[in-house]
Amino acid sequence: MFDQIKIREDFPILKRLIKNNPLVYLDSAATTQKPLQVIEAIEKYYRHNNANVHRGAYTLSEEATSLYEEARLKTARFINAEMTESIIFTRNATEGINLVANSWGRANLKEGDEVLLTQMEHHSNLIPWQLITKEKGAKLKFIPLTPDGKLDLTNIHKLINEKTKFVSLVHISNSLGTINPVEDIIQIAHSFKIPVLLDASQSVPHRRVDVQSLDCDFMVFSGHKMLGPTGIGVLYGKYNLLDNMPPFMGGGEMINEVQLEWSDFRNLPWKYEAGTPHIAGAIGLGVAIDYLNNIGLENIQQHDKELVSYAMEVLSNLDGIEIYGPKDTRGSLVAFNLKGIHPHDVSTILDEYGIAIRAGHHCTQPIMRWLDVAATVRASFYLYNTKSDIDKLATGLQKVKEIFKRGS
Amino acid sequence: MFDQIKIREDFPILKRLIKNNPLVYLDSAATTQKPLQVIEAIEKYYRHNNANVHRGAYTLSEEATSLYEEARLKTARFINAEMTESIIFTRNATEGINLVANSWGRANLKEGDEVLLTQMEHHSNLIPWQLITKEKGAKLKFIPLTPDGKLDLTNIHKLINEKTKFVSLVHISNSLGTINPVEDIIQIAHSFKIPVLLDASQSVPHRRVDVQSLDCDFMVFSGHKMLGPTGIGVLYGKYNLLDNMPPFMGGGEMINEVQLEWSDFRNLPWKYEAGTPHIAGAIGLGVAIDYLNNIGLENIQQHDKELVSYAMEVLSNLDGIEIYGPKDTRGSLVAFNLKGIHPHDVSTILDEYGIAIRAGHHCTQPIMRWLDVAATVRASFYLYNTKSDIDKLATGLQKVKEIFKRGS
Amino acid sequence: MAVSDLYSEIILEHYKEPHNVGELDCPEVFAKGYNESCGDDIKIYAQIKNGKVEEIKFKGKGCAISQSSASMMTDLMYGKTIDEAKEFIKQFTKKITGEEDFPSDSDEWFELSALKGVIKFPVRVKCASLSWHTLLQGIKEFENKNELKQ
Amino acid sequence: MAVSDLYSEIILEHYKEPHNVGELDCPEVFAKGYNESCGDDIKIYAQIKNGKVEEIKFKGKGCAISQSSASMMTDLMYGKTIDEAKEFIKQFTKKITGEEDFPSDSDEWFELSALKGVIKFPVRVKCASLSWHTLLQGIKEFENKNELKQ
Ligand SMILES: Cc1ncc(COP(=O)(O)O)c(C=O)c1O
Ligand SMILES: Cc1ncc(COP(=O)(O)O)c(C=O)c1O
Repeated sequence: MFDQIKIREDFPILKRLIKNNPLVYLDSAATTQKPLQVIEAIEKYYRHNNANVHRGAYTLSEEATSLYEEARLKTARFINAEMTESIIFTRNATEGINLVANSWGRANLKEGDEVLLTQMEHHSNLIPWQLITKEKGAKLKFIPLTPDGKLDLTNIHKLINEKTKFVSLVHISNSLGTINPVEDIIQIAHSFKIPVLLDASQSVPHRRVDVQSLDCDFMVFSGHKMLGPTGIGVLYGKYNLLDNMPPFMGGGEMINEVQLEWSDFRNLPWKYEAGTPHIAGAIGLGVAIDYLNNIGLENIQQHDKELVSYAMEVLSNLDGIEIYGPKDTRGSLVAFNLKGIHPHDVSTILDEYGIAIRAGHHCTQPIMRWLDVAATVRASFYLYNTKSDIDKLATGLQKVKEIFKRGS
Repeated sequence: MFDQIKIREDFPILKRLIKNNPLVYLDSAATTQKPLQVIEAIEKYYRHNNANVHRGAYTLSEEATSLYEEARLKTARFINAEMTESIIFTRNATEGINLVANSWGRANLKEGDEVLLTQMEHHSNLIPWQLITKEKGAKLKFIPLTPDGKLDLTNIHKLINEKTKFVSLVHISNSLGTINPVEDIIQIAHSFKIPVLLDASQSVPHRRVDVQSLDCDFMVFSGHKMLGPTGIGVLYGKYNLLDNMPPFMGGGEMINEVQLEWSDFRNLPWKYEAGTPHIAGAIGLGVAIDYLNNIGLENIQQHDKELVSYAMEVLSNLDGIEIYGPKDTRGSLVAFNLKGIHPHDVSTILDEYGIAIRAGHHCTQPIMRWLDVAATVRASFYLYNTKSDIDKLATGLQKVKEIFKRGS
Repeated sequence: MAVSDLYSEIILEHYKEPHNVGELDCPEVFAKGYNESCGDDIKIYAQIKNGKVEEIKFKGKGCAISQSSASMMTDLMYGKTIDEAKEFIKQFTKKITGEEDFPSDSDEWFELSALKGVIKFPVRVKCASLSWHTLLQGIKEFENKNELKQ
Repeated sequence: MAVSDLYSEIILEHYKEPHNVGELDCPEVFAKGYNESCGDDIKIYAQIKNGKVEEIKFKGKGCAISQSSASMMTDLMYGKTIDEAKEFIKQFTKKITGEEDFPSDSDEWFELSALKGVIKFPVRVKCASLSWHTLLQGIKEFENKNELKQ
């Protein structure tokens, strides 16, 4: 499918030994590792082209500006945005959602209005809406879950009604792996002329996401979850919506005329990018996108799919394991628990074998409550993972069980 | 004073040729160049320690977390903050001001209240206050300027009164170089129990700034203006103020308990750091701080001072130059115009000689209006600049004048 | 130090069958603790009689480290005066952060020293300390209340 | 290409003594332009008579490139029909972005080709184009108004 050995060579961290074992990194849903190409692009920028953007008439500043804007163009093409002006660089997915909740929300929500989320939202797509609906006296509603962790759309036509003003939902769940039927929900919402924000943090890195064919109104994702640097994320928005919203933050780079008492805001996308942006971050994200395009998102999706199927198969064979989320298709992660063993203990023991795996609520406490667990263990995969990583995970889990078998 | 040659060796970009001339970088007030130490720290992080912070129980995540929190500690020590919890990592100075304007401002401002700024604020310390005072029906007031570009404190006791609820001002002006008597203003404001925010973007990189001895309530600055990476900035705030303000953005990492309808926010500093932070950026900033500490801020201040005096002397000798701002002490920058020549033309011509200099309004349009000019040329200096850079600037300006002498 | 030493049999026994689990009605000492870094929580309840801990219970979810620590801690608190309890918490904090060694010749510390392995796992120190800190907080609130009454 | 070619004598002459500077009362065509990347602005005023540009003025602050370009542009607009003006702007845009060469054998383009040097300075292309784009915007608004009247 693709040359796994060559790909792994691109990721220097994979050569690290953790407690004398080679690193088995299974936490890409939290953040991914970075290929040399991205690391070197950042280095090159600081060594050769570093300058502030947009306002210098000298060579370095022109270079920095065109590298920065080229990254925006790459990002626009990557998600098939209709225009580059629709791409706002943020710190991360979280900031993108906060921008929309504050800017769109404060301008449009009023008492009695409803914002519809789902019960499987990441805290990042929950708390901003809690804050703004509370401020405005609006209400939150939630699409519930079916027992196997999918969205229960039975009552969707009641949940989306004339009171609903906004729908915000996750594309692929980071704690269940569920792939949501966002096309259907967008279509229903649009029939009420309700804008929809997609939290694509777990989908954009792993599959082709086309904002025009999905027809979502806003979409957010994080660079650090798709081989890019930390501190850079993306908010996509339809031009007309973004253009009509008030700015979120004020400052340099985002204005035309400034008087002491008022200001005239600049066009998109700069209106939403106040202050000096994370120039190196955007450039690094652009190179990460090049890298993903070179390998091909279809290949990555196929690879992830095979790994997840293999993981489901291997892990199901372990005694006393409970796997959460849909049994059929799912994003490239598996969340589970070993009976009677707390996830943090699992993670600490696996770390002794070089296996980096997440234990916790994965910023989705409502799902933990729904699963009636304190926390889960989550293994998540990306293009650099191999079946052998999963075998090592299975062996490690066996060790965990052996250790816990004692003392009884 | 300090080994200039050795310092310049640390900055790879200074070896670059621009149009066949060695780069003379005179735009450090916009953003500074980065030493190898910072570039390599970022690289090292991505090659060896990259993981998400705060929630992983595995080695990489522990390492990333402790590197990130160590950077916070270094930052706290650098400005002598009373506790590390007072250090919030933001994208840049601009975000810090927006955070306070939104969080403190929305919770505390009401109709008729006044917020006091100065006429020399950067747009970043003006527009956030325009937005929030407009929302709340509050008013902006401005400390005016004396003819030589200092704050005119004659009427300060009228400007600060019982209607005043907040004072926000720049420590060192980025377009005039004025060093403001912030201690005095803070003292007057505190006598009315009014909190004061200091925009220290141009001071923290260049001199020792001690938040406890200044007794400011909030302070902001940007990493990229002090040898650090892009995308990372700092908001300092007194614990009690920060602790009592509502959060700015909501998301992962900033909560304790999350129910569908409400959440319980985490302690400082995490309450204000929603979502995955710019981990590599914070680490890079920490290393930049190490670098500055190694050289010694007192040495840097002395060096800057000598350069500015020299620049003032050399530039004053040019026919037809007008220099703006105070004639006595000033920050490490000189803003000026050549009679009859537009700043952008100056900048384009200087670029031919490798000289990177800023032309424009420097995000301070109200000052341009006050100076009654469309724009200015600004040369700004930092530890890697030499007197020879200033000589080259003077020669370059002579060339500009020659070119413009033709055609008349 | 192998990870199986961290998960010693003493710890696993206390984890699997923790002592003093439960709630008390109208406890004089009560506090809730929360481990921000992993989401574990705990509630501690105690009854004080004649200045001494007469009864103590805890309830919470958490890892083997935090549960076993709470189980052993509650065992050892029975009969202690407020001041003894506070001193004991202080001592434990010093040991678990590696500032002082665990005593090797003390009955009271015999079981507790099974937690020694935690020192090498900095993120897990919080797990081991959670119940202790929570009890301390409860005691302080209890003392404040009593002061106010006087 | 030396920077002194960018600042040729033709350009400097127009910059120092720009033609057609001023305002018009009740202009039929009016537009304001703003160069976001450097803060320059311009206002353009024109009177149309019998479908042709009868008078045209501009006012603004800006660099040698933008001012000389506006000066030459306004000179050349006199007497042009609306369609000719639009076509001329289109042609200029192609030349200044380097898409097409400046004609070497045309009187009309003789002075304008002094702007040729700008092509090598991408950030300055906006300066050279500002007055042209602004006029185009003014013409479009003028046409819209007239359509509405019909
Ligand atoms: C005085 C002052 N304040 C604020 C800023 C804004 O900094 P940033 O763009 O990094 O947010 C700057 C830098 O341009 C500045 O000089
Ligand atoms: C589904 C989902 N939404 C939002 C986020 C938040 O991403 P970030 O922390 O980069 O803002 C994450 C990542 O943790 C996620 O998985």
